[in-house]
Amino acid sequence: MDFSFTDEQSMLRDTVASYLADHYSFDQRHALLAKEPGWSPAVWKAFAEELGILGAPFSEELGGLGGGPIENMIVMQEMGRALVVEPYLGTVVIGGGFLKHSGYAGAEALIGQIIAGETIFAFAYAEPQGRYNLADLKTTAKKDGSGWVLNGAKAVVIGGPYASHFIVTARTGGGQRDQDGVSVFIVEKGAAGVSTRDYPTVDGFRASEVIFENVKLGADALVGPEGQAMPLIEKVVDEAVVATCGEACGVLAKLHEGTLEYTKQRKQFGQPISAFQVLQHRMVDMFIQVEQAVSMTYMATIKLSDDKQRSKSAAAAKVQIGKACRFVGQNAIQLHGGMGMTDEMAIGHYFKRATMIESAFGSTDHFLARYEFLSLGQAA
Amino acid sequence: MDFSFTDEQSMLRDTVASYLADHYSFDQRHALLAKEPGWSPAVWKAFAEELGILGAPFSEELGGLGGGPIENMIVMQEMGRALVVEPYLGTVVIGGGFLKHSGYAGAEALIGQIIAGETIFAFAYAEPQGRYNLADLKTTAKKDGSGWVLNGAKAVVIGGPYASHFIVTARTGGGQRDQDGVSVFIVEKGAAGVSTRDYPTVDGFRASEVIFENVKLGADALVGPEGQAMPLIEKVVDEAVVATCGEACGVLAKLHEGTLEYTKQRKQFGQPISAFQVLQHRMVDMFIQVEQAVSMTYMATIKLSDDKQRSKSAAAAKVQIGKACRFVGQNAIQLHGGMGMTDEMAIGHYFKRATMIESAFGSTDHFLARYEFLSLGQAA
Amino acid sequence: MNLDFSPEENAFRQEVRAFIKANYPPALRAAQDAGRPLTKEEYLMWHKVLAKKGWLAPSWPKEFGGTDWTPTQKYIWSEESAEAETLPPLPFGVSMLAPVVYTFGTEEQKKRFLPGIYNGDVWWCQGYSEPGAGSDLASLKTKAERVTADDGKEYYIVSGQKTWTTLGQYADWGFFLVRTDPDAKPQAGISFLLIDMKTPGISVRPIITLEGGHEVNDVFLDNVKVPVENRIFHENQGWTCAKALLAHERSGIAGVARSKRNLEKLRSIATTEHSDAGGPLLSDAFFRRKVAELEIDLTALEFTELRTLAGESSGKGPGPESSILKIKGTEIQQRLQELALEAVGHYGAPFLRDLGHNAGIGPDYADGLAGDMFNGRKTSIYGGSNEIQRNIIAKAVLGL
Amino acid sequence: MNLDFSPEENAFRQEVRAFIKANYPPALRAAQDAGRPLTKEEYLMWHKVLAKKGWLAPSWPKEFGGTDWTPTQKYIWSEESAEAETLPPLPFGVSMLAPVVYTFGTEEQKKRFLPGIYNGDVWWCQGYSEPGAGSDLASLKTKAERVTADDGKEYYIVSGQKTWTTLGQYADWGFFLVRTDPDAKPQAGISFLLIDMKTPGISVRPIITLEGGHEVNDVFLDNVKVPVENRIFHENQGWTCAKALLAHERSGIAGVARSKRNLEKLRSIATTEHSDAGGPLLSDAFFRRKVAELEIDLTALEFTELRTLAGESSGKGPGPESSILKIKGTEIQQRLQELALEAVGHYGAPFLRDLGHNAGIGPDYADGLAGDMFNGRKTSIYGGSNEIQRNIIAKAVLGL
Repeated sequence: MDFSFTDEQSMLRDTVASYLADHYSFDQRHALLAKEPGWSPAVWKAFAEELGILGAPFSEELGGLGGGPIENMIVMQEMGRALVVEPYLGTVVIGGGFLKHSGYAGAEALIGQIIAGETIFAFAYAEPQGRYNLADLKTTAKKDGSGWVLNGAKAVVIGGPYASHFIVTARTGGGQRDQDGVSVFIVEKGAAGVSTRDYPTVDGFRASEVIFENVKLGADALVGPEGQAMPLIEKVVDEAVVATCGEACGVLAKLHEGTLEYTKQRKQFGQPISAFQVLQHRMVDMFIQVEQAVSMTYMATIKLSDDKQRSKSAAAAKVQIGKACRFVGQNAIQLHGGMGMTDEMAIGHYFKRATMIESAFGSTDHFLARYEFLSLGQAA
Repeated sequence: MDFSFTDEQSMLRDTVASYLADHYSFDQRHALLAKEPGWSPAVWKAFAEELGILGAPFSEELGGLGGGPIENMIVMQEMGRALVVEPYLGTVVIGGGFLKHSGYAGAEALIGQIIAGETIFAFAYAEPQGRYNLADLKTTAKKDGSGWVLNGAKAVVIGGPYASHFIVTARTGGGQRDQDGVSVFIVEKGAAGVSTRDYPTVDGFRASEVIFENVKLGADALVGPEGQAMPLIEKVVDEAVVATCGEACGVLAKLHEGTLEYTKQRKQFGQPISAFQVLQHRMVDMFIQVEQAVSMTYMATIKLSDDKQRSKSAAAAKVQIGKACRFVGQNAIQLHGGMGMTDEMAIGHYFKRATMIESAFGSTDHFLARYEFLSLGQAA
Repeated sequence: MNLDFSPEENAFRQEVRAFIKANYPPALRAAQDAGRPLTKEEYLMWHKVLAKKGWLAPSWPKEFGGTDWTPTQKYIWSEESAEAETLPPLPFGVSMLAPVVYTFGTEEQKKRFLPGIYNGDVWWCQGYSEPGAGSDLASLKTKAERVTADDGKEYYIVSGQKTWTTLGQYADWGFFLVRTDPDAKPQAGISFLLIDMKTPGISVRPIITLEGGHEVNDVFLDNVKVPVENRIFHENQGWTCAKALLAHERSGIAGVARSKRNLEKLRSIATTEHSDAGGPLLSDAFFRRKVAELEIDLTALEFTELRTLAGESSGKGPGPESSILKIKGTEIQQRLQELALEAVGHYGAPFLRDLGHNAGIGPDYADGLAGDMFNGRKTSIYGGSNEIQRNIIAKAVLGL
Repeated sequence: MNLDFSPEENAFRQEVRAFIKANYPPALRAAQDAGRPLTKEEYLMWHKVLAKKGWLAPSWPKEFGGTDWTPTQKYIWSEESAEAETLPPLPFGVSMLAPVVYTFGTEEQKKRFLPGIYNGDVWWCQGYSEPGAGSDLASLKTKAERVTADDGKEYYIVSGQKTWTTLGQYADWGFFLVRTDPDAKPQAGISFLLIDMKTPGISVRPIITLEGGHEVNDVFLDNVKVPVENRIFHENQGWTCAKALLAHERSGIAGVARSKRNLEKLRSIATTEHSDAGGPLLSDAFFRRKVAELEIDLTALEFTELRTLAGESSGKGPGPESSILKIKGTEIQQRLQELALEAVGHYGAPFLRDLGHNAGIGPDYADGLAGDMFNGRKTSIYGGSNEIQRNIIAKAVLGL
């Protein structure tokens, strides 16, 4: 057992942190989000070329840094600390994950393009009716010669406006909620029949409603096994969930640090409000939540490579993270008093991100149910 | 709308309170419980003859005080404040309730005996397998000429050792958990085939395991409609639940008052511990819980006479009381520190009673489920 | 003890319901349904109807326009208003300033200011909080020096900064707490001034809150000249007015009727939304349970408020016990907002303000729920944070 | 970063498991199964086996009998011990006093006292708390005056009262904090004395705790004569020893392995018990959820402890972060006790101590669960209440 980081991993963290400190301050981010396109292709380019982090979890043969889940966690943690909206999760973790785990013929080329910052993925999986059930799909892909015809609507595709490609889950068979009959496709955003409605999200990202209308796909659009892609999807989503937990660790740390700092400065009734025992204990409870969340994120990150424990650990970590996001986020605002309610202070923006992370890929209830199923078996 | 008590009601409260202050102090109770029979027939006699409170909820024609649920609440609240183990609940509220609501032919005579303190009831409803489901019954009563033969085992019959009669739920038809086929009987404790194993409970009461082995009952043992007694049982249990909420209000008030008093006296780090803000806020939260519990108890008491709202209100009140018992009880001990852990201080005894009330007639989960069913309909 | 309404009370309820139905302005209803910020005119539409009817200010003494209703009638009025989702009159004039004026003001001040409040002709805003003083209101620094001007009249020259001034961007007048004696103890040197917002030296700057809205403002005062007769009550004794106002601010804050209405909405959303298993979300065991627990909590709060009101009608004022209503009321409101956001799943994320309502992205009821939840965090902060409320109960009720 | 055990570590686990299986005293197992309070002899049975094997005190330095195990080996040891439900050696000598003796004692004191602790020949008890001083340990009043006796030797004459002395009724010796300088600041005038419990002037009185058990005691000292050479470390510097001991007391308190075992038991009970609907209680949606949430909480605590141990093995001692382990560890233990009591429904009520275990009243596993829950409330009080632990974190970790 060992919880230490290698020198390379520490260096990766320092590299990302120092770049973001210089190029992604709160004010720089604020300016970025205020104008179109609402994200920074320049920062993305720097991630690819200057920092090389878009290859963090890919093998060296593919041009990557030879890392894996731990490297994803390290990068995501820093993304969380700086509230980065650029699509590391969608592109490297999720897009990269599908390419790595599916045995996809074109994987090598596409991973090269990811690493170079040229291809950007967004994950179009959720549907308006489906809540957090990955298999609840009305989107269909029908065989058409050697290729496919795609029809359907995807909801709240995070990073849709930044993407060059969508990864799309669709039904090639089975009923609306069946595990069988689910397949995964790569669809170019520019393909005929693909339309999007773009909008900002409450936490500063951009997202799209995506409509597929008789979109013709080649045979090579299929990623993973036809109709049997649920295990693949679950694996990649587990990785995305744990990477999001990593991001949350960064967000939570900033919420806690920011609150400590503010309460030490802010004076009421002739003393810093950090002197009030009730607020001290609140901050201790926030601290405990942050520490527990970090512990669970480490655990789940390490267990991503253990196929037996992977899903259960990811669900447990997301539960812990979800609870921490709510408790730490809400109390950070409360302890900032009125100032926490203003757009001009960073703390509210961390709170908004924490709130959205709480429901990312599923609410705390969703992941509790998943954990129970995996740990205790089917309910009555 | 009106929340005030009548002069008679206030007098009833004062009478009970002042009697218990003189005859049921913590030390007197302690001595009482330490030796057989573990309760005081003399106190019971005084309730009947000196105070006349065993007739509180019965009409004046029957020799009672002409009160109802509010009078029960008032008496039970004082019972809670003094941790009285004598069976007002089992005898007056439950026994009396079955007699009042069933149209039972012998009701008048038995109510007279209750008021005189001569007949004491214990409610034998729970079974080892049945948890809190009132209809989950293996005990059977089979027709035998004009009478019945009773067989079965009842679990944790509170007040069993004090009782002269049991009120017994039994199946006269239907399957183990059916609503149909449930009947209620009055069984003399001394009847042939009735045996009991008596023991103390963790909160100072006495209870029995009761076994019925071919107990022959006359036709007049049946209370309420044959096989269709569930509505009657539910009505009486609703009344018992709300009366128990009343008792809890007394217990909770003492837990809160005792904690306030103790923390004002107890010094640590050179000041009374009541000066620490964290403990102050804890006591405020305890106070809020107590106030909310009292509000709900008033509400449910008033709504006992509204058959449409009765069960839902009783369930809601018990949920609130159950949560308050846990929060207030546990924190009372915590704020008493080591002293709260000792048998010689009263606070621990209130905590134990609060803990048992939390699960009386069903846990908080049980009453939440019942509330949901009544408020939101059947779950998926 | 009973909870029944008398036949007269039931008749009153019918009257109220019919009046609202017949007179609620359709333009205001449409604006509310569209979910966008209201205009100044819209804010006042219902206010003016109520003023004309004489039902604007049930709590005021009869002589100044109050309705002389019983506590039960007031309770019925607030229930029906919430049920019909009417827009409550802005509190700044009606609920906050007016009681100070009719309690502490001179006859002349009452005549001068109460009609404008009642009729909605004058929009008032509050100048209490300052950047340095949050819950510690008495530490305010805005100073007012008394001078005799060239016209021979006496004025206060007021300078300083106020903040969290709600809807101050529309205000005609404001009521301000200012320090008139810098050497006295914090609470002893404060006066209560009414200031015309058009006076030179006043500027109002928007504060954008975290959900992106503009409701609150900073107000800067730079040598603002205020006639002495605009002071309510004695010089240096404004804290007495401030305390009275704060107690009033707290007492309505339980918001039981509004929360009941929002609980209905939540149930309706959860009936439409699907659970992961595909059925209605309200059939999901855990979502049901959260709704049920909230409903029970709200019932407990309702009956605690009724007990408080009963105590009030029998002579006790809105005492420190009302802090319970503030604490539980805001906790329940916030919990409702959290659950509504939870209920809509993915569609909690879109921020559609710039696209307009009914943009067709997700269900209409989902739009703005995240913003409501973010914005709702303020309720446990303002009006004396919930931590301060606990301090008040500890001291005033528990004697700690 | 990895969580794998090496082949050597897995072999060690097998060795430990086999040793426990082969050597755990059957009489002790039977006594534990019967659920009654243990006798003095039973308390020491496993202790003596471990002492003979050399595994009694893994944390001690090798030279005094420690095992020199890695943190991972210690972790495996505690996992296997919990899994097999072995009775941990009494902490008073092994975990509390011994580190003070080998850290602060003279060579002679080490030789005199450590073997008796190790072999279990001397039963130690703790004389720290006093009736007036709970969490404020430093305010203790038991006084020790230094005198030269007729035999020409120096003694302390100790008078006062100690309380919460666990299992003091069996003790041969006790370690006591006493005030040797009444004029110094609270923490400065304290000394750490070892006292033979047979010395004239000592009396032990039982304290019955709320669940009805007798585990703790009052200890009265009336002019008790203690040789000066029984003092550990310098006069008036006993607080240094006390602090070291308290930190040690906290670090084992997470109790992860024991809680895992108790969680298994809870799952087993909930598989046997029925829900209201008749199926296994563990299939009830809400009971399942509570179990699942607890399991996740416990996993988080486990990995937080592992991170702390990792930090420790890389040089950092058991720091104030270990207060987290105390807080979360006790919360989880108490929650487990509550859930177990909940699980058994009506059969939580019987108090069967006087009828003996296996009385046939309710299922055996239900007997004593209420008592465990009542008694378990102490864990968030002793060893520095959880409120004090939060004070420690606030000050030492957060710099507040």
